[in-house]
Amino acid sequence: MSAIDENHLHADPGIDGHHPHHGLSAPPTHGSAASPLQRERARTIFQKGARGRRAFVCPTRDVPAVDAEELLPARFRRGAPARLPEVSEPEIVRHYVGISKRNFDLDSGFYPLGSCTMKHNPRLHERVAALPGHARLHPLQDDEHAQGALELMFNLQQALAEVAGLEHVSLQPSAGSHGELAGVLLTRAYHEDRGETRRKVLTPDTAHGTNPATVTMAGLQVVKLATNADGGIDLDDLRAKADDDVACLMLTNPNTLGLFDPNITEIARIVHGVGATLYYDGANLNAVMGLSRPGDMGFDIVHFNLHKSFTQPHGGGGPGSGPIAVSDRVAPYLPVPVVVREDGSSADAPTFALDYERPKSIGRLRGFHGNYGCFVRSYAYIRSLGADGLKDASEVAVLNANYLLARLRAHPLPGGGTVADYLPLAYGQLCMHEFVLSGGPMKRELKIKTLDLAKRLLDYGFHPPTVYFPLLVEEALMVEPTETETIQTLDAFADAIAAILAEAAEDPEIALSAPYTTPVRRLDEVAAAKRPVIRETLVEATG
Amino acid sequence: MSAIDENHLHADPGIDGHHPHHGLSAPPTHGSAASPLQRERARTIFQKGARGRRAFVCPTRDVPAVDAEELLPARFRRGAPARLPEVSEPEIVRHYVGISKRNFDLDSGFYPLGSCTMKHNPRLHERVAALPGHARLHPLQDDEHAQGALELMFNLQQALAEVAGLEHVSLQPSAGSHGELAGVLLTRAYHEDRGETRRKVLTPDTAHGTNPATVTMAGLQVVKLATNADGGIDLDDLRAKADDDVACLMLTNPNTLGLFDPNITEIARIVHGVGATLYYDGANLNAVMGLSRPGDMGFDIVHFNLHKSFTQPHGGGGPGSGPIAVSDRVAPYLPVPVVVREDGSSADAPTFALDYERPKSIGRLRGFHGNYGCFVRSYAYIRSLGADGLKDASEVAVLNANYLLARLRAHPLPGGGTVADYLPLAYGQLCMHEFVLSGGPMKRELKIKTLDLAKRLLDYGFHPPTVYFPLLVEEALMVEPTETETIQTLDAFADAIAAILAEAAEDPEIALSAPYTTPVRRLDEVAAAKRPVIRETLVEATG
Amino acid sequence: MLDAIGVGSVQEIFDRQIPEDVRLGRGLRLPAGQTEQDVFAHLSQLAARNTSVEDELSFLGAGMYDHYVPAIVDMLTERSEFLTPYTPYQPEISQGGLQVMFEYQTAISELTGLPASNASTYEGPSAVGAAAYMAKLHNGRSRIVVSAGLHPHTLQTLRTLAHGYGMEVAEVPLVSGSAGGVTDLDAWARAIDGETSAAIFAQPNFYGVVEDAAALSAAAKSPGDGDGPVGAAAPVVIAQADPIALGILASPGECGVDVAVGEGQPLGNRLDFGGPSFGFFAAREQYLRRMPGRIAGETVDVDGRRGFVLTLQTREQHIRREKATSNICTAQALNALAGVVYLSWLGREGIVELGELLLARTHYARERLAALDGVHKLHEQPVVREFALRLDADVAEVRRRCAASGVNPGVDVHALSGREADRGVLLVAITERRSREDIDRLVDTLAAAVAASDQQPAGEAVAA
Amino acid sequence: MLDAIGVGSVQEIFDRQIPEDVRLGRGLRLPAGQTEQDVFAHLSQLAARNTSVEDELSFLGAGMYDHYVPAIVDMLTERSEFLTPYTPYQPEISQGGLQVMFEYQTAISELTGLPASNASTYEGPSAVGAAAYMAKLHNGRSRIVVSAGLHPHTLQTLRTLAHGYGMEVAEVPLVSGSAGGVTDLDAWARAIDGETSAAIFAQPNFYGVVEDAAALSAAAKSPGDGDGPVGAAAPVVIAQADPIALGILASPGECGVDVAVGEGQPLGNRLDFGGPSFGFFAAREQYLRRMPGRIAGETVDVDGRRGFVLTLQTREQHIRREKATSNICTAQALNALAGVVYLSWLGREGIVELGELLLARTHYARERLAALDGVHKLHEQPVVREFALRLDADVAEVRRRCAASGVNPGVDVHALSGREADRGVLLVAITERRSREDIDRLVDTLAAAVAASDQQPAGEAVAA
Ligand SMILES: Cc1ncc(COP(=O)(O)O)c(C=O)c1O
Ligand SMILES: Cc1ncc(COP(=O)(O)O)c(C=O)c1O
Repeated sequence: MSAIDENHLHADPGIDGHHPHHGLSAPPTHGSAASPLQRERARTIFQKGARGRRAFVCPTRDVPAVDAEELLPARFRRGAPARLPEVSEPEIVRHYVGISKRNFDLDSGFYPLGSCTMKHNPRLHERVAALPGHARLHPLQDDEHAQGALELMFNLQQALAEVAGLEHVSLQPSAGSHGELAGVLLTRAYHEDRGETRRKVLTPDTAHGTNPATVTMAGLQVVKLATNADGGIDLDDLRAKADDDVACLMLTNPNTLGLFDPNITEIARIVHGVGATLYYDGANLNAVMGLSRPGDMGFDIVHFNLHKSFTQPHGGGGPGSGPIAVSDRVAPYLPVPVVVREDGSSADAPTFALDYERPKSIGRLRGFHGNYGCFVRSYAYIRSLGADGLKDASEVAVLNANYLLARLRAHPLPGGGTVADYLPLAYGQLCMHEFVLSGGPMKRELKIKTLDLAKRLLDYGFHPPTVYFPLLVEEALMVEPTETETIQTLDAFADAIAAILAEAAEDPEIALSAPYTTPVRRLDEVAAAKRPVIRETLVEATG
Repeated sequence: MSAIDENHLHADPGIDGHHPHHGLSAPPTHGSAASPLQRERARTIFQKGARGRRAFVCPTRDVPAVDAEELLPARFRRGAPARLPEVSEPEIVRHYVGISKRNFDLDSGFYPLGSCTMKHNPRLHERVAALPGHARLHPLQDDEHAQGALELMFNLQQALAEVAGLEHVSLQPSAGSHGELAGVLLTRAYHEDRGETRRKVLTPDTAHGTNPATVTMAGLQVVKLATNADGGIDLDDLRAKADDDVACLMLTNPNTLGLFDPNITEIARIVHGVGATLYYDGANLNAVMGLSRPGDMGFDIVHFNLHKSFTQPHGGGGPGSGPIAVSDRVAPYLPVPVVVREDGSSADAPTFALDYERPKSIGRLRGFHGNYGCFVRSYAYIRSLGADGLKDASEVAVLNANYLLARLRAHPLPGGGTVADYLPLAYGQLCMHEFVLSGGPMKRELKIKTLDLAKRLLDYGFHPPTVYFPLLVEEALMVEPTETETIQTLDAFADAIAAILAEAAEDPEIALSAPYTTPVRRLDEVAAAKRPVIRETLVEATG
Repeated sequence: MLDAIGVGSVQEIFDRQIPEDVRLGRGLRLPAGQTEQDVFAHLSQLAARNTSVEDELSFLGAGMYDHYVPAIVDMLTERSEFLTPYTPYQPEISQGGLQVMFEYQTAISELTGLPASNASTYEGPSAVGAAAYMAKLHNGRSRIVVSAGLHPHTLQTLRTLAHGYGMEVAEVPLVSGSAGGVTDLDAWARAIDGETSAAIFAQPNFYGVVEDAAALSAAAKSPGDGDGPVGAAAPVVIAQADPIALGILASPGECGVDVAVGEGQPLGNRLDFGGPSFGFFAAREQYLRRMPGRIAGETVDVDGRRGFVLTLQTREQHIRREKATSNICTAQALNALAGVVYLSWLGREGIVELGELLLARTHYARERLAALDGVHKLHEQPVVREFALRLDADVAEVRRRCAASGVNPGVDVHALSGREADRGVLLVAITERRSREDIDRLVDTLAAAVAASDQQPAGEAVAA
Repeated sequence: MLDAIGVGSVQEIFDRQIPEDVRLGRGLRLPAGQTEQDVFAHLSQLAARNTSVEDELSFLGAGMYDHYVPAIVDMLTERSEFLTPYTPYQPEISQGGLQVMFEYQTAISELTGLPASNASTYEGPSAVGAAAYMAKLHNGRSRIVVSAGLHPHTLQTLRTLAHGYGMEVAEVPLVSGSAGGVTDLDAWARAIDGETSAAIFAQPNFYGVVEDAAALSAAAKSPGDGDGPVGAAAPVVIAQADPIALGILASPGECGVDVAVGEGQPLGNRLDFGGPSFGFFAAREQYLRRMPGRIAGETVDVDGRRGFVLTLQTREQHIRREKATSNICTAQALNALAGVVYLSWLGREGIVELGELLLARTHYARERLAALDGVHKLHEQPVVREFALRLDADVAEVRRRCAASGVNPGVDVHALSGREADRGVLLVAITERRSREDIDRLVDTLAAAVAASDQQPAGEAVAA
């Protein structure tokens, strides 16, 4: 018995999946509700194939035979092989093509997932990222043989610096939250270098979960800031809490309510007044590119989510990339390496190098130089759009959000009233690139919750908005359409929301039991967490 | 009014598609039978977008302005622009990704379409075909700068010659039927060069439709040959019809019944005896690669379907490629160009050239040198499998077909009997790479036709076999599993056939009204042909 | 598995079916199988020995053009759902492919100004052959009159096929001299008689020159100086057109053409050393039931849903066999998909803008090149994106010199056509990928190459 | 649209929300937008200025390896359905992604011999950091003992992060001399005390050498010579493992390791100049509720269908905020997909065969190279697919000479680690892409380069 067999994590709960001969039960005739995808039972790749089957053909051993023990003594060798799948190439292809069809994706429909900026991913980016000169470049290739990559990274650093209004960039962090970690560590380094040990980081109660989580990981303490009636930072609360034990204020602007904080200059003044740094969570940068710059607002540190504002495809949950830009005073602490234009290289034919000589640097946050494959895509994006295009993108993102908000607000319902009566805007009148509705009235009057609305939207063919975030809005529904959607799509989405509310007025059960048409219906998450089954049970095939 | 508006071909029959606001009607709740794909109304790309929308950004005009009339006088210019779609890139992507989901494909399931050899398409082939050195090579590049391509073509010619057992190859024909046309024209040229004008071409009644159609296009007359009780050529009929007005006998071997003609040597003797040529329709070559060669059987001309035996993906109906191999006596007439190894080039570093100097050639059959992109894929396939692999492929193809045949034969049905009672093998006992069942007994006893069986198979998630071909078998069902399917898949397919027969025994209506779960159900083909609507009606959008 | 079949070995299955004397008693003489990485390496090495349009500044055209293929074309054609099915014989599970055909037919119909498009034929020249065959089916006559402005491959293909069809081909010359380059209208009218089945010209023609399509159609259909045909006796007028040029040129439909065919490669297809691409084929309504190839048509399903099917199949070989209107079966569906995706990408305004850009850049290139010493315009007529020059030097030598500088200045027309009159002629193609800067580089390179070659008597080869 | 919103212009929407003093009153100082073809050309030019593993014979490794990535990986990761969705927050429409995670977790669990795998972390070194943080959450202690055999990037990353975590890092040296190269077991046992939160080593270590993982685990968990910990007081034993080597090496689970993490790039991921790839993270069951990152779990839907969800989310930042076990949110799902597709492609037998091939070729290369004049094995211990040599010449110079012959002989260890002891050390990686022929070419090239460099005093640069 191997180590794996001694635990409970992979006991099959007896649901299904025990090697049915094939995936389909008898298909429906008239009047059955199960769609073809619903009839297919989920079977993992480990439940397919047969002993000895394979796709890989190993190159022949072209070197002289050597005694196995000399190559690798038996005590270092595995007892039994890893029980990987045993499948042919056609089986792999069919398996993954098949399960891919059980995903909804951005290329198939509207994906207004608030805070995630699900904008179209141009396929040009995949094409250029796949060029062997980028995709098959080893990270330890000498600088002189990687000049194209270094130039690309340098140019991207410059472009991000310009968009942020902060001059110094590190491309290293792997995602937004990794950028946050870098940012808080930079803040610590900054204060420590000045002989100060500040312990507190202010985060508004609208903050994304990664902000407080990051603060803890970086060894500091979270102090929450209240939100005022307009959805911005409560200045009094800020003044009360801003003391010289505060290392940093982390802010998203526009914030997670989709609102630009009009007091940003005053906020910066207060924070800088106590000697703390101001951190910009760049997840919402898509609202202000070329229109307003964090650096100009007084921020010291900014992270970008290249997978949001700069259209890296989201990959089902990554990869992403979270570069940071910082002000002069924080620059000395930036992680290594940074790409620099080499001194003495000519303006016409500049050369670039990875610079590790930064004595005050906080060090590395990961291996190598960051997610270069993402840099290629986002750089292609920036070159495609250019200065004006980036500004246009933000303008249309904001226009689309406000249009959708207005359409929903005005959308009449058959029983009288409009969508806004059940799903009012939580704060403010206009919004930036996204807005947050409250499902409170809907819950009280129509007896369906935001979750039910979201599940019913699945039947209408839409990815639901973000739900239950930010936390301070009751039954929150956070809608971010992005600039790459058409007015037809926005209208159709508004119609769907209105239709669901109308259905609920008739019969709340419709939404409460939704969805109906998805490959699986509502899943038992409680059972999943209670007795976790997080890997497949492997039954040794006989023979 | 443009020329287009004056006809009836694009009058919308008023079915649907008139710009519904969005594709979905209210989705089902419990108990509705429509799957998500069924609820989507088909809307063409011309019904999407909006005036002025676009994906393409035109490069800026970087040359001096010139008077439009000087560039192109008005009388040569279009009256009105072609009303192409006006859509953004995200709309194009969503549109085509969306409709792609309305296709069944080989990567999604079993596709035993007889005569079509739907074997797995390795993705390596797409990778190598996309290499810029292949994909972006201009066909008029000088030979010396296209040595890689010419070597590849030369090697492919050699490999095909070896598989066929005939030494001379032209890669030019674009598909099987194009190869047939080349073959019949070669036959004509051969006879004409000897001063003979023979008018008749013998084709068995099992022949694929392209054979007789080709004969007519090539200016000759079809004379049908009868099939004997064993499914082979009726030798008496052949002897009776073989006279000196016969130019050629076109044969598929194994034939479209999946049977290898045991009299092939005698057939060749008779045909050659009257001075005619013997043509091999290579669509069924997948049965005999490395096992038996057309050249050795006495054939003079062979066409290959690279998209069948050599796994070019079928693309929804092409591209294909139909090279031909011929014997010495036919070689002088081969189409130009042919790739040759240059005289005097060294064995170590041979050089290759396109040879046009073939005075007796029938000429060209198309532009340039054939479907090179297909050559790359099939060459990669041949190199991957090698001599043994090709033979293995044929062996397993034949094994799989016989196994499936046996499984079906023995598969018991709930009401007694086996599948074979309703779907007997039309001819013979064993088969080669495919077999033909007759649905006659099924039709008489269970009241469902082969068409109904096929439609019900769709609900079971399988692509049906070829139906109603070959014509001489009543209610024919022609099954070709190929070598790339697993035994699990074959078993599941046999189970599905048995299940459908069992269903029909209970209630024939189930199959008669099938399918139920497909994006659309049975379509009105008669109406489509009666009043053809073969293009979208374009309603000028206002504004 | 063997047990189920009732045989002792796989060999037995073959032994029982294939007579021993036609069994191959040895292994195939082919290299042994290779691993995926080795095949990839081998094919990469072969690719590296080709000079693609990425490896030099190329002005090659003459039928296939280096237009930019947008990334979405690859993405969509590589989707399993489009890449791996076959012809949509089962329409219920093939609506994707059928709708693509229907959309493609609409786009081609719009481009050509003709109502009836099929879903694709093999490629350009064979599409011309297919059109001639349709003419024969239509009017039963056997004379094909062709303009000498057709691509040499088209002329050669047509001759090969016409022999099979039992038709003969009569060639009408172009007007000669620099003011010429278009089909000789008088000769054209004279050549067309009551026995003429089809009259075929190219637009723009092989030398890049814009033909007066309306005049050629009219002349073919109305009494000429000689014994030209009238009305029902008129031949089928066929134009082989460049689909990119059709974005700005009067459409064949507008010009009175009956059938428009052409090479689809410029529409989003790779160069692929000449194939696969697709041939488009569009005609007036009266030819519909004699057209070759697949045609998708609109209909409804039993529940009233809009859907598409292969229609008018009684034309086709699998139904009509020796009476079919064509033998075509597997065509070029995936390439046609690339075509309609590309046309959607260009869009209604984009195709015009692209055409205008090509006009302007081509004009610029032609004027600048023709201003060089020893370089002359072959003709003065308007061109769209390709033009012919006559060099005072040996074209092969000039091209070699240019190649040494990384420039491929275009096609050596004589080498392609074999016609004496084409000696010294260079055909230069301009796409949107060739910027003014690129053109200027061509000008400089060609100037130097011609000057260097002038030193030597034309026609004498230079050791490479 | 503006009417619906009730504003006169888009500008007004911004004017009403963004105070004037923080509006950017000018355009961004960035290049103007470009067409698709121009961006493609620009990015192609940049790519052309990189020397990829296709452009030279490369023996670079040290954390990322040029294994062959089968074509199906690209095909599947490029499918819209996998490429473009985000984290599966709505499981009903994300079963594809969730099942991939579940399968991936199973494969990693098999490879590591540990039951609980998450669905991916960023990459190798940060995964080690994440494991150390988990150890801190687990036992509340703050001392991390590390083997000097960890990759320098891992050591550097760990130091950066440990500062944030409030932990300190103590390094245990490797045994020195050619018979060494493995973690000094005595020093390791001595370094680990009751305050030790985590004990971390690499398998194989940075120099390619196979560590005695079982001994290191045992030593960490049982009383050593000094004041080693026992039982509950034992630290969390963490191994940073190479996933390809795990195909043949005793699994961390078998060896008593608690947490196995590592760089996933060798499993079907591109080199991509260092990222994105993925970090794997697997642990014993008792750590499950303190693990970082997404975890997919199996469950049923309301109709009883098998399905998958993100589970144990109460660990995560979006639920637990400052009390979360990690701040990770967006991870590396697509890269993990590539990983599990690759592992399925290799398969149960294939991964062993591959490992054996690497063992054999690496042994061959090491012996042949070490037989050269001026080239020595750094250690004698077994290695799997990478090994270190000491050169009697300047490594930088030798590498330059080799590069001139199109060979990249491996990593200059001193340049990477900055450690004095690494001067003169070359780290050579062998993958299945490097045939015997390739290795022989390396041998010849390195021999010549070392010989040429011997002539000159080591350390003196050669003009390129
Ligand atoms: C507001 C906000 N901040 C931070 C993050 C974390 O970014 P990442 O997921 O790239 O780590 C997100 C991502 O969802 C976000 O929406
Ligand atoms: C027996 C047979 N012959 C000829 C052909 C024609 O080949 P193609 O479709 O490539 O023109 C086919 C293709 O279906 C066939 O099955």
